[in-house]
Amino acid sequence: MVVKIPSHPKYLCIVREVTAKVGHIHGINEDLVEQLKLAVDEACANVIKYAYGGDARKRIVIRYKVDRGWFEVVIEDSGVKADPEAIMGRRLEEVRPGGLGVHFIKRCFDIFEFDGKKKKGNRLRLVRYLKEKDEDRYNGA
Amino acid sequence: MVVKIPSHPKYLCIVREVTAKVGHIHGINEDLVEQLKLAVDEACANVIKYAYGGDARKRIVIRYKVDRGWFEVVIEDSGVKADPEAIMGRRLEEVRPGGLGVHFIKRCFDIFEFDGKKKKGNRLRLVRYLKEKDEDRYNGA
Amino acid sequence: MKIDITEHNGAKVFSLSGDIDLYSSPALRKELIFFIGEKVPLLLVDFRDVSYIDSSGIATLVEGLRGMMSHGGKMKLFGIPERIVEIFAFSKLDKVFDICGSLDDAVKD
Amino acid sequence: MKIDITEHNGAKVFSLSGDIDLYSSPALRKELIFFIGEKVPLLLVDFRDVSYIDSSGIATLVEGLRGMMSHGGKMKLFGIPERIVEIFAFSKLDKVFDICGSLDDAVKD
Ligand SMILES: Nc1ncnc2c1ncn2[C@@H]1O[C@H](COP(=O)(O)OP(=O)(O)O)[C@@H](O)[C@H]1O
Ligand SMILES: Nc1ncnc2c1ncn2[C@@H]1O[C@H](COP(=O)(O)OP(=O)(O)O)[C@@H](O)[C@H]1O
Repeated sequence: MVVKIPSHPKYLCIVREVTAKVGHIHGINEDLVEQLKLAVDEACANVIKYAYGGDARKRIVIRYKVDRGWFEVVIEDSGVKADPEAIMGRRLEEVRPGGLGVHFIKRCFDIFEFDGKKKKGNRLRLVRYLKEKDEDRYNGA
Repeated sequence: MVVKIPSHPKYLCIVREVTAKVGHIHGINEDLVEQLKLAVDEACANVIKYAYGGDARKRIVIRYKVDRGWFEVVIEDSGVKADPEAIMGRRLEEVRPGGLGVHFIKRCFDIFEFDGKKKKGNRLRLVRYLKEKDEDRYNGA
Repeated sequence: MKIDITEHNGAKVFSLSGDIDLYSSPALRKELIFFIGEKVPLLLVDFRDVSYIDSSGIATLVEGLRGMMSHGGKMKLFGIPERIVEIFAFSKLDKVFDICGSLDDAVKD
Repeated sequence: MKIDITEHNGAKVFSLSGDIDLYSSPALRKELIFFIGEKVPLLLVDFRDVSYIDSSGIATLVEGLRGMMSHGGKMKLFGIPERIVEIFAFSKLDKVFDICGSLDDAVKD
Protein backbone atom coordinates (compact mmCIF):
# COMPACT_ATOMS: atom_id res chain seq x y z
CA MET A 1 0.00 0.00 0.00
CA VAL A 2 1.29 3.40 -1.00
CA VAL A 3 -0.35 6.84 -0.77
CA LYS A 4 1.14 9.98 -2.18
CA ILE A 5 -0.35 13.28 -1.01
CA PRO A 6 0.38 16.97 -1.53
CA SER A 7 2.01 18.52 1.55
CA HIS A 8 -1.16 20.39 2.46
CA PRO A 9 -2.77 19.84 5.88
CA LYS A 10 -6.13 19.17 4.25
CA TYR A 11 -4.82 15.84 2.98
CA LEU A 12 -3.97 14.55 6.45
CA CYS A 13 -7.52 13.21 6.77
CA ILE A 14 -6.71 10.86 3.89
CA VAL A 15 -3.60 9.62 5.65
CA ARG A 16 -5.66 8.90 8.75
CA GLU A 17 -8.36 7.04 6.84
CA VAL A 18 -5.87 4.94 4.93
CA THR A 19 -3.92 4.14 8.08
CA ALA A 20 -7.10 3.07 9.84
CA LYS A 21 -8.25 0.89 6.93
CA VAL A 22 -4.85 -0.78 6.61
CA GLY A 23 -5.08 -1.52 10.32
CA HIS A 24 -8.61 -2.93 10.04
CA ILE A 25 -7.71 -5.04 7.03
CA HIS A 26 -4.93 -6.64 9.04
CA GLY A 27 -7.11 -7.33 12.05
CA ILE A 28 -5.60 -4.72 14.35
CA ASN A 29 -7.83 -3.72 17.24
CA GLU A 30 -9.54 -0.36 17.46
CA ASP A 31 -7.36 0.99 20.29
CA LEU A 32 -4.17 0.47 18.37
CA VAL A 33 -5.78 1.67 15.12
CA GLU A 34 -6.51 5.00 16.85
CA GLN A 35 -2.91 5.26 18.00
CA LEU A 36 -1.56 4.42 14.56
CA LYS A 37 -3.81 7.05 12.94
CA LEU A 38 -2.60 9.70 15.34
CA ALA A 39 1.07 8.72 15.07
CA VAL A 40 1.16 8.67 11.26
CA ASP A 41 -0.81 11.93 11.11
CA GLU A 42 1.73 13.55 13.46
CA ALA A 43 4.68 12.30 11.46
CA CYS A 44 3.20 13.71 8.24
CA ALA A 45 2.29 16.98 9.97
CA ASN A 46 5.93 17.31 11.02
CA VAL A 47 7.03 16.78 7.43
CA ILE A 48 4.73 19.63 6.39
CA LYS A 49 5.93 21.89 9.21
CA TYR A 50 9.65 21.15 9.34
CA ALA A 51 10.83 19.41 6.18
CA TYR A 52 8.73 21.66 3.93
CA GLY A 53 8.45 24.72 6.18
CA GLY A 54 4.75 24.92 5.44
CA ASP A 55 5.05 24.77 1.66
CA ALA A 56 1.85 22.98 0.62
CA ARG A 57 2.88 22.21 -2.94
CA LYS A 58 5.36 19.41 -2.22
CA ARG A 59 4.79 15.67 -2.00
CA ILE A 60 4.73 13.17 0.84
CA VAL A 61 4.85 9.46 0.12
CA ILE A 62 3.55 7.04 2.73
CA ARG A 63 4.17 3.31 2.37
CA TYR A 64 2.58 0.60 4.50
CA LYS A 65 3.95 -2.89 4.99
CA VAL A 66 2.15 -5.22 7.33
CA ASP A 67 3.22 -8.73 8.09
CA ARG A 68 2.73 -11.18 10.91
CA GLY A 69 3.74 -9.30 14.02
CA TRP A 70 4.85 -6.20 12.18
CA PHE A 71 3.26 -2.88 11.12
CA GLU A 72 5.64 -0.67 9.17
CA VAL A 73 5.09 2.80 7.77
CA VAL A 74 7.74 4.57 5.73
CA ILE A 75 7.30 8.29 5.13
CA GLU A 76 9.34 10.05 2.47
CA ASP A 77 9.75 13.70 1.61
CA SER A 78 12.09 15.78 -0.51
CA GLY A 79 12.45 18.60 2.02
CA VAL A 80 15.07 19.84 4.45
CA LYS A 81 16.97 17.05 6.14
CA ALA A 82 15.95 16.45 9.75
CA ASP A 83 18.54 16.31 12.50
CA PRO A 84 17.44 13.17 14.37
CA GLU A 85 19.24 14.37 17.52
CA ALA A 86 17.11 17.52 17.58
CA ILE A 87 13.79 15.70 17.32
CA MET A 88 12.31 15.28 20.73
CA GLY A 89 9.07 16.11 22.45
CA ARG A 90 8.87 18.51 25.37
CA ARG A 91 9.01 17.23 28.95
CA LEU A 92 5.36 16.40 29.63
CA GLU A 93 5.54 18.11 33.02
CA GLU A 94 6.39 21.40 31.37
CA VAL A 95 2.97 22.47 30.09
CA ARG A 96 3.07 24.59 26.95
CA PRO A 97 1.57 24.48 23.45
CA GLY A 98 3.42 22.07 21.15
CA GLY A 99 5.95 19.33 21.68
CA LEU A 100 3.49 16.42 21.85
CA GLY A 101 3.61 14.98 18.33
CA VAL A 102 6.83 13.04 18.79
CA HIS A 103 5.46 11.56 22.03
CA PHE A 104 2.39 10.29 20.16
CA ILE A 105 4.59 8.77 17.49
CA LYS A 106 6.98 7.09 19.91
CA ARG A 107 4.42 5.61 22.24
CA CYS A 108 2.88 3.83 19.26
CA PHE A 109 5.92 2.80 17.24
CA ASP A 110 8.84 0.74 18.54
CA ILE A 111 11.20 1.94 15.81
CA PHE A 112 11.51 5.61 14.81
CA GLU A 113 14.44 5.85 12.45
CA PHE A 114 15.60 8.16 9.69
CA ASP A 115 17.28 6.35 6.83
CA GLY A 116 20.76 7.89 6.67
CA LYS A 117 21.31 6.56 3.14
CA LYS A 118 18.68 8.80 1.54
CA LYS A 119 20.44 11.54 -0.45
CA LYS A 120 17.83 14.28 -0.70
CA GLY A 121 14.98 14.70 1.77
CA ASN A 122 13.98 12.28 4.48
CA ARG A 123 12.85 8.69 4.77
CA LEU A 124 11.38 8.03 8.20
CA ARG A 125 10.79 4.40 9.10
CA LEU A 126 8.24 3.60 11.78
CA VAL A 127 7.72 0.05 12.98
CA ARG A 128 5.27 -1.33 15.50
CA TYR A 129 5.87 -4.88 16.66
CA LEU A 130 2.40 -6.34 16.95
CA LYS A 131 1.66 -8.14 20.18
CA GLU A 132 -1.19 -10.57 20.59
CA LYS A 133 -3.29 -7.93 22.37
CA ASP A 134 -3.02 -5.65 19.31
CA GLU A 135 -5.02 -8.05 17.19
CA ASP A 136 -8.73 -8.30 17.01
CA ARG A 137 -11.60 -10.17 15.53
CA TYR A 138 -12.63 -6.87 13.86
CA ASN A 139 -13.19 -7.39 10.16
CA GLY A 140 -13.02 -3.92 8.63
CA ALA A 141 -16.02 -2.27 7.12
CA MET B 1 -3.17 12.28 -4.90
CA VAL B 2 -2.04 8.78 -5.73
CA VAL B 3 -2.89 5.45 -4.09
CA LYS B 4 -1.29 2.17 -5.01
CA ILE B 5 -3.03 -0.98 -3.76
CA PRO B 6 -2.51 -4.72 -4.15
CA SER B 7 -5.10 -6.23 -6.51
CA HIS B 8 -6.95 -7.90 -3.67
CA PRO B 9 -10.64 -7.12 -3.10
CA LYS B 10 -9.99 -6.33 0.55
CA TYR B 11 -8.22 -3.13 -0.49
CA LEU B 12 -11.25 -1.75 -2.33
CA CYS B 13 -12.47 -0.19 0.93
CA ILE B 14 -9.36 1.97 0.87
CA VAL B 15 -10.12 3.11 -2.67
CA ARG B 16 -13.62 4.07 -1.58
CA GLU B 17 -12.44 5.99 1.46
CA VAL B 18 -9.79 7.88 -0.48
CA THR B 19 -12.24 8.69 -3.26
CA ALA B 20 -14.75 10.01 -0.74
CA LYS B 21 -12.15 12.11 1.08
CA VAL B 22 -10.81 13.59 -2.16
CA GLY B 23 -14.40 14.49 -3.02
CA HIS B 24 -15.04 16.08 0.39
CA ILE B 25 -11.77 18.02 0.30
CA HIS B 26 -12.85 19.53 -3.01
CA GLY B 27 -16.30 20.46 -1.80
CA ILE B 28 -18.25 17.88 -3.78
CA ASN B 29 -21.68 17.13 -2.42
CA GLU B 30 -22.56 13.89 -0.70
CA ASP B 31 -24.74 12.52 -3.52
CA LEU B 32 -21.98 12.78 -6.06
CA VAL B 33 -19.39 11.54 -3.57
CA GLU B 34 -21.42 8.35 -3.20
CA GLN B 35 -21.54 7.92 -6.97
CA LEU B 36 -17.81 8.55 -7.33
CA LYS B 37 -17.02 5.98 -4.61
CA LEU B 38 -19.14 3.38 -6.33
CA ALA B 39 -17.80 4.13 -9.80
CA VAL B 40 -14.13 4.03 -8.84
CA ASP B 41 -14.70 0.87 -6.77
CA GLU B 42 -16.34 -0.79 -9.78
CA ALA B 43 -13.54 0.21 -12.12
CA CYS B 44 -10.93 -1.24 -9.74
CA ALA B 45 -13.03 -4.39 -9.21
CA ASN B 46 -13.03 -4.87 -12.98
CA VAL B 47 -9.24 -4.56 -13.05
CA ILE B 48 -9.04 -7.31 -10.42
CA LYS B 49 -11.53 -9.51 -12.27
CA TYR B 50 -10.59 -8.97 -15.90
CA ALA B 51 -7.12 -7.43 -16.23
CA TYR B 52 -5.67 -9.65 -13.50
CA GLY B 53 -8.08 -12.61 -13.74
CA GLY B 54 -8.41 -12.61 -9.96
CA ASP B 55 -4.69 -12.63 -9.20
CA ALA B 56 -4.50 -10.72 -5.92
CA ARG B 57 -0.74 -10.13 -5.92
CA LYS B 58 -0.59 -7.46 -8.63
CA ARG B 59 -0.77 -3.71 -8.29
CA ILE B 60 -3.38 -1.08 -9.15
CA VAL B 61 -2.44 2.59 -9.21
CA ILE B 62 -5.18 5.18 -8.80
CA ARG B 63 -4.46 8.85 -9.44
CA TYR B 64 -6.79 11.73 -8.63
CA LYS B 65 -6.69 15.15 -10.20
CA VAL B 66 -9.32 17.68 -9.27
CA ASP B 67 -9.55 21.14 -10.66
CA ARG B 68 -12.27 23.73 -11.08
CA GLY B 69 -15.06 21.92 -12.86
CA TRP B 70 -13.16 18.69 -13.26
CA PHE B 71 -12.76 15.43 -11.29
CA GLU B 72 -10.35 13.02 -12.94
CA VAL B 73 -9.36 9.52 -11.87
CA VAL B 74 -6.75 7.53 -13.76
CA ILE B 75 -6.52 3.81 -13.01
CA GLU B 76 -3.48 1.84 -14.15
CA ASP B 77 -2.74 -1.86 -14.14
CA SER B 78 -0.17 -4.16 -15.70
CA GLY B 79 -2.64 -6.89 -16.64
CA VAL B 80 -4.31 -8.17 -19.79
CA LYS B 81 -5.27 -5.43 -22.22
CA ALA B 82 -8.96 -4.63 -22.27
CA ASP B 83 -10.86 -4.51 -25.53
CA PRO B 84 -12.79 -1.25 -25.14
CA GLU B 85 -15.38 -2.43 -27.69
CA ALA B 86 -16.21 -5.43 -25.53
CA ILE B 87 -16.79 -3.45 -22.38
CA MET B 88 -20.44 -2.82 -21.90
CA GLY B 89 -23.04 -3.40 -19.25
CA ARG B 90 -26.02 -5.64 -19.78
CA ARG B 91 -29.34 -4.24 -20.93
CA LEU B 92 -30.97 -3.20 -17.68
CA GLU B 93 -34.26 -4.78 -18.73
CA GLU B 94 -32.64 -8.18 -18.97
CA VAL B 95 -32.41 -9.10 -15.26
CA ARG B 96 -29.48 -11.35 -14.39
CA PRO B 97 -26.56 -11.31 -11.99
CA GLY B 98 -23.70 -9.09 -13.22
CA GLY B 99 -23.34 -6.46 -15.89
CA LEU B 100 -24.04 -3.44 -13.71
CA GLY B 101 -20.55 -2.15 -12.89
CA VAL B 102 -20.00 -0.36 -16.19
CA HIS B 103 -23.41 1.32 -15.86
CA PHE B 104 -22.41 2.68 -12.45
CA ILE B 105 -19.15 3.98 -13.87
CA LYS B 106 -20.71 5.61 -16.91
CA ARG B 107 -23.58 7.32 -15.17
CA CYS B 108 -21.06 9.07 -12.94
CA PHE B 109 -18.22 9.86 -15.33
CA ASP B 110 -18.52 11.79 -18.57
CA ILE B 111 -15.32 10.36 -20.03
CA PHE B 112 -14.46 6.64 -19.88
CA GLU B 113 -11.41 6.15 -22.02
CA PHE B 114 -8.56 3.67 -22.26
CA ASP B 115 -5.25 5.27 -23.13
CA GLY B 116 -4.20 3.55 -26.36
CA LYS B 117 -0.61 4.71 -25.95
CA LYS B 118 0.08 2.55 -22.91
CA LYS B 119 2.32 -0.37 -23.91
CA LYS B 120 1.69 -2.97 -21.21
CA GLY B 121 -1.49 -3.14 -19.17
CA ASN B 122 -4.24 -0.55 -19.07
CA ARG B 123 -4.66 3.09 -18.22
CA LEU B 124 -8.31 3.97 -17.81
CA ARG B 125 -9.13 7.65 -17.63
CA LEU B 126 -12.37 8.71 -15.99
CA VAL B 127 -13.48 12.33 -15.97
CA ARG B 128 -16.48 13.95 -14.39
CA TYR B 129 -17.25 17.50 -15.44
CA LEU B 130 -18.42 19.17 -12.26
CA LYS B 131 -21.61 21.11 -12.53
CA GLU B 132 -22.67 23.73 -10.01
CA LYS B 133 -25.11 21.28 -8.40
CA ASP B 134 -22.23 18.88 -7.68
CA GLU B 135 -20.61 21.30 -5.29
CA ASP B 136 -21.47 21.75 -1.70
CA ARG B 137 -20.73 23.73 1.39
CA TYR B 138 -19.59 20.45 2.99
CA ASN B 139 -16.13 20.89 4.47
CA GLY B 140 -14.83 17.36 4.95
CA ALA B 141 -14.27 15.88 8.37
CA MET C 1 -19.83 -6.83 6.17
CA LYS C 2 -21.38 -8.88 8.93
CA ILE C 3 -24.31 -11.30 8.55
CA ASP C 4 -26.52 -12.04 11.51
CA ILE C 5 -28.99 -14.82 10.89
CA THR C 6 -32.10 -15.15 13.04
CA GLU C 7 -35.64 -16.53 12.82
CA HIS C 8 -38.87 -14.58 12.83
CA ASN C 9 -42.19 -16.46 12.64
CA GLY C 10 -40.68 -19.22 10.55
CA ALA C 11 -38.85 -16.84 8.20
CA LYS C 12 -35.07 -16.55 8.11
CA VAL C 13 -33.84 -13.01 8.66
CA PHE C 14 -30.45 -12.01 7.31
CA SER C 15 -29.33 -8.83 9.04
CA LEU C 16 -26.50 -7.37 7.02
CA SER C 17 -24.23 -4.61 8.24
CA GLY C 18 -21.30 -2.70 6.81
CA ASP C 19 -20.11 -2.72 3.21
CA ILE C 20 -21.18 -5.36 0.69
CA ASP C 21 -18.53 -5.40 -2.02
CA LEU C 22 -16.37 -7.71 -4.10
CA TYR C 23 -14.53 -8.69 -0.92
CA SER C 24 -17.51 -9.47 1.26
CA SER C 25 -20.22 -10.62 -1.15
CA PRO C 26 -18.86 -14.19 -1.50
CA ALA C 27 -19.69 -14.73 2.21
CA LEU C 28 -23.25 -13.53 1.59
CA ARG C 29 -23.50 -15.78 -1.46
CA LYS C 30 -22.43 -18.80 0.57
CA GLU C 31 -25.09 -18.20 3.22
CA LEU C 32 -27.80 -17.57 0.63
CA ILE C 33 -26.93 -20.78 -1.22
CA PHE C 34 -27.03 -22.74 2.02
CA PHE C 35 -30.55 -21.58 2.90
CA ILE C 36 -31.76 -21.98 -0.67
CA GLY C 37 -30.53 -25.56 -0.42
CA GLU C 38 -32.63 -25.90 2.74
CA LYS C 39 -35.62 -24.65 0.74
CA VAL C 40 -36.60 -22.06 3.37
CA PRO C 41 -39.98 -20.61 2.33
CA LEU C 42 -39.27 -16.97 3.28
CA LEU C 43 -36.02 -15.10 3.47
CA LEU C 44 -35.98 -11.51 4.75
CA VAL C 45 -32.91 -9.37 4.23
CA ASP C 46 -32.47 -6.52 6.70
CA PHE C 47 -30.60 -3.64 5.06
CA ARG C 48 -30.88 -1.11 7.88
CA ASP C 49 -27.18 -1.24 8.75
CA VAL C 50 -25.82 -1.62 5.25
CA SER C 51 -23.50 1.29 4.52
CA TYR C 52 -22.57 0.38 0.94
CA ILE C 53 -23.37 -2.06 -1.84
CA ASP C 54 -21.66 -2.46 -5.19
CA SER C 55 -22.56 -4.44 -8.31
CA SER C 56 -21.15 -7.67 -6.92
CA GLY C 57 -23.43 -7.37 -3.91
CA ILE C 58 -26.41 -6.73 -6.15
CA ALA C 59 -25.46 -9.62 -8.41
CA THR C 60 -25.36 -11.86 -5.34
CA LEU C 61 -28.87 -10.77 -4.35
CA VAL C 62 -30.20 -11.33 -7.88
CA GLU C 63 -28.74 -14.81 -7.77
CA GLY C 64 -30.27 -15.35 -4.32
CA LEU C 65 -33.69 -14.21 -5.54
CA ARG C 66 -33.56 -16.61 -8.46
CA GLY C 67 -32.51 -19.46 -6.18
CA MET C 68 -35.38 -18.77 -3.81
CA MET C 69 -37.88 -18.57 -6.66
CA SER C 70 -36.63 -21.85 -8.12
CA HIS C 71 -38.20 -23.78 -5.22
CA GLY C 72 -41.19 -21.48 -4.81
CA GLY C 73 -39.68 -19.55 -1.90
CA LYS C 74 -39.84 -15.80 -1.37
CA MET C 75 -37.13 -13.27 -0.67
CA LYS C 76 -37.85 -9.75 0.56
CA LEU C 77 -35.59 -6.84 1.34
CA PHE C 78 -36.43 -4.28 4.02
CA GLY C 79 -35.05 -1.16 5.70
CA ILE C 80 -32.95 -0.17 2.70
CA PRO C 81 -31.27 3.23 3.25
CA GLU C 82 -32.33 5.85 0.74
CA ARG C 83 -28.91 6.05 -0.88
CA ILE C 84 -29.03 2.34 -1.63
CA VAL C 85 -32.66 2.36 -2.79
CA GLU C 86 -31.46 4.81 -5.41
CA ILE C 87 -28.93 2.25 -6.68
CA PHE C 88 -31.66 -0.40 -6.99
CA ALA C 89 -33.87 2.09 -8.80
CA PHE C 90 -31.14 3.10 -11.25
CA SER C 91 -30.51 -0.61 -11.92
CA LYS C 92 -34.24 -1.13 -12.56
CA LEU C 93 -34.24 -3.75 -9.83
CA ASP C 94 -36.60 -1.91 -7.49
CA LYS C 95 -39.46 -3.61 -9.34
CA VAL C 96 -37.74 -6.99 -9.47
CA PHE C 97 -37.11 -7.26 -5.74
CA ASP C 98 -39.85 -7.18 -3.17
CA ILE C 99 -38.75 -4.12 -1.21
CA CYS C 100 -40.47 -3.36 2.10
CA GLY C 101 -40.16 -0.56 4.62
CA SER C 102 -39.87 -2.59 7.78
CA LEU C 103 -39.71 -6.16 9.05
CA ASP C 104 -43.39 -5.88 9.95
CA ASP C 105 -44.33 -4.85 6.41
CA ALA C 106 -42.24 -7.68 5.01
CA VAL C 107 -44.00 -10.27 7.17
CA LYS C 108 -47.48 -8.83 6.67
CA ASP C 109 -48.08 -9.03 2.96
CA MET D 1 -14.22 20.44 12.11
CA LYS D 2 -17.18 22.69 12.77
CA ILE D 3 -17.48 25.23 15.58
CA ASP D 4 -20.89 26.22 16.85
CA ILE D 5 -20.83 29.10 19.29
CA THR D 6 -23.74 29.69 21.67
CA GLU D 7 -24.42 31.25 25.07
CA HIS D 8 -25.43 29.45 28.24
CA ASN D 9 -26.07 31.51 31.40
CA GLY D 10 -23.50 34.09 30.43
CA ALA D 11 -20.88 31.52 29.43
CA LYS D 12 -19.74 31.02 25.85
CA VAL D 13 -20.14 27.45 24.65
CA PHE D 14 -17.95 26.22 21.80
CA SER D 15 -19.48 23.06 20.36
CA LEU D 16 -16.85 21.36 18.26
CA SER D 17 -17.54 18.54 15.85
CA GLY D 18 -15.45 16.44 13.49
CA ASP D 19 -11.68 16.23 13.37
CA ILE D 20 -9.41 18.82 14.99
CA ASP D 21 -6.08 18.59 13.21
CA LEU D 22 -3.35 20.69 11.62
CA TYR D 23 -5.85 21.70 8.94
CA SER D 24 -8.72 22.74 11.15
CA SER D 25 -7.08 23.93 14.38
CA PRO D 26 -6.19 27.41 13.03
CA ALA D 27 -9.93 28.14 12.78
CA LEU D 28 -10.39 27.11 16.40
CA ARG D 29 -7.40 29.23 17.43
CA LYS D 30 -8.88 32.26 15.71
CA GLU D 31 -12.21 31.93 17.55
CA LEU D 32 -10.50 31.35 20.89
CA ILE D 33 -8.31 34.40 20.44
CA PHE D 34 -11.34 36.51 19.59
CA PHE D 35 -13.24 35.60 22.75
CA ILE D 36 -10.11 35.90 24.89
CA GLY D 37 -9.81 39.43 23.52
CA GLU D 38 -13.42 39.99 24.62
CA LYS D 39 -12.41 38.82 28.10
CA VAL D 40 -15.33 36.40 28.40
CA PRO D 41 -15.35 35.08 31.98
CA LEU D 42 -16.27 31.45 31.21
CA LEU D 43 -15.66 29.42 28.08
CA LEU D 44 -17.07 25.90 27.84
CA VAL D 45 -15.84 23.58 25.11
CA ASP D 46 -18.25 20.82 24.11
CA PHE D 47 -16.31 17.78 22.89
CA ARG D 48 -19.24 15.38 22.46
CA ASP D 49 -19.05 15.35 18.66
CA VAL D 50 -15.29 15.52 18.31
CA SER D 51 -14.09 12.46 16.42
CA TYR D 52 -10.37 13.16 16.49
CA ILE D 53 -7.79 15.51 17.92
CA ASP D 54 -4.07 15.69 17.23
CA SER D 55 -1.21 17.57 18.86
CA SER D 56 -1.96 20.79 17.00
CA GLY D 57 -5.52 20.74 18.35
CA ILE D 58 -4.24 20.16 21.86
CA ALA D 59 -1.63 22.90 21.47
CA THR D 60 -4.43 25.25 20.45
CA LEU D 61 -6.42 24.41 23.57
CA VAL D 62 -3.37 24.87 25.82
CA GLU D 63 -2.87 28.27 24.25
CA GLY D 64 -6.57 29.03 24.74
CA LEU D 65 -6.42 28.02 28.40
CA ARG D 66 -3.42 30.29 28.99
CA GLY D 67 -5.17 33.17 27.26
CA MET D 68 -8.29 32.74 29.37
CA MET D 69 -6.25 32.56 32.58
CA SER D 70 -4.33 35.70 31.65
CA HIS D 71 -7.44 37.82 32.28
CA GLY D 72 -8.78 35.71 35.12
CA GLY D 73 -11.26 33.83 32.93
CA LYS D 74 -12.02 30.12 33.10
CA MET D 75 -12.09 27.49 30.39
CA LYS D 76 -13.66 24.06 30.87
CA LEU D 77 -13.95 21.06 28.58
CA PHE D 78 -16.90 18.69 28.75
CA GLY D 79 -18.30 15.57 27.08
CA ILE D 80 -14.89 14.34 25.92
CA PRO D 81 -15.15 10.88 24.30
CA GLU D 82 -13.18 8.20 26.12
CA ARG D 83 -10.69 7.76 23.31
CA ILE D 84 -9.80 11.44 23.49
CA VAL D 85 -9.70 11.56 27.30
CA GLU D 86 -6.99 8.95 26.98
CA ILE D 87 -4.92 11.32 24.80
CA PHE D 88 -5.24 14.09 27.38
CA ALA D 89 -4.24 11.64 30.12
CA PHE D 90 -1.21 10.38 28.21
CA SER D 91 -0.17 14.02 27.64
CA LYS D 92 -0.54 14.72 31.38
CA LEU D 93 -3.05 17.43 30.54
CA ASP D 94 -6.04 15.83 32.23
CA LYS D 95 -4.96 17.61 35.42
CA VAL D 96 -4.17 20.87 33.65
CA PHE D 97 -7.57 21.28 32.01
CA ASP D 98 -10.80 21.45 33.93
CA ILE D 99 -12.54 18.42 32.43
CA CYS D 100 -16.23 17.90 33.19
CA GLY D 101 -18.73 15.20 32.33
CA SER D 102 -21.57 17.34 31.05
CA LEU D 103 -22.53 20.94 30.42
CA ASP D 104 -24.43 20.89 33.73
CA ASP D 105 -21.36 19.77 35.64
CA ALA D 106 -19.28 22.44 33.90
CA VAL D 107 -21.69 25.20 34.89
CA LYS D 108 -22.28 23.94 38.44
CA ASP D 109 -18.85 24.00 40.04
N1 LIG E 1 10.22 15.80 10.51
C1 LIG E 1 10.93 16.66 11.28
N2 LIG E 1 11.96 17.36 10.75
C2 LIG E 1 12.67 18.22 11.52
N3 LIG E 1 12.41 18.46 12.81
C3 LIG E 1 11.41 17.80 13.41
C4 LIG E 1 10.61 16.87 12.67
N4 LIG E 1 9.71 16.36 13.52
C5 LIG E 1 9.92 16.96 14.72
N5 LIG E 1 10.93 17.83 14.67
C6 LIG E 1 11.48 18.63 15.80
O1 LIG E 1 11.07 18.02 17.01
C7 LIG E 1 10.30 18.93 17.82
C8 LIG E 1 9.18 18.20 18.52
O2 LIG E 1 8.20 17.80 17.58
P1 LIG E 1 6.70 17.54 18.01
O3 LIG E 1 6.72 16.67 19.22
O4 LIG E 1 5.97 17.03 16.84
O5 LIG E 1 6.13 18.94 18.50
P2 LIG E 1 5.86 20.32 17.75
O6 LIG E 1 5.89 20.08 16.28
O7 LIG E 1 4.52 20.70 18.24
O8 LIG E 1 6.95 21.22 18.24
C9 LIG E 1 9.83 20.00 16.87
O9 LIG E 1 9.63 21.22 17.51
C10 LIG E 1 10.94 20.05 15.83
O10 LIG E 1 11.97 20.88 16.27
N1 LIG F 1 -11.26 -3.64 -16.99
C1 LIG F 1 -11.84 -4.50 -17.87
N2 LIG F 1 -11.08 -5.28 -18.68
C2 LIG F 1 -11.67 -6.14 -19.54
N3 LIG F 1 -13.00 -6.30 -19.66
C3 LIG F 1 -13.81 -5.58 -18.89
C4 LIG F 1 -13.28 -4.63 -17.96
N4 LIG F 1 -14.33 -4.05 -17.35
C5 LIG F 1 -15.43 -4.61 -17.86
N5 LIG F 1 -15.15 -5.54 -18.79
C6 LIG F 1 -16.14 -6.32 -19.60
O1 LIG F 1 -17.39 -5.62 -19.56
C7 LIG F 1 -18.43 -6.47 -19.02
C8 LIG F 1 -19.37 -5.65 -18.17
O2 LIG F 1 -18.70 -5.23 -16.99
P1 LIG F 1 -19.53 -4.88 -15.69
O3 LIG F 1 -20.64 -3.97 -16.08
O4 LIG F 1 -18.58 -4.37 -14.67
O5 LIG F 1 -20.23 -6.21 -15.20
P2 LIG F 1 -19.67 -7.61 -14.68
O6 LIG F 1 -18.24 -7.44 -14.32
O7 LIG F 1 -20.55 -7.90 -13.53
O8 LIG F 1 -19.88 -8.54 -15.82
C9 LIG F 1 -17.70 -7.54 -18.26
O9 LIG F 1 -18.44 -8.71 -18.19
C10 LIG F 1 -16.41 -7.69 -19.02
O10 LIG F 1 -16.57 -8.57 -20.09
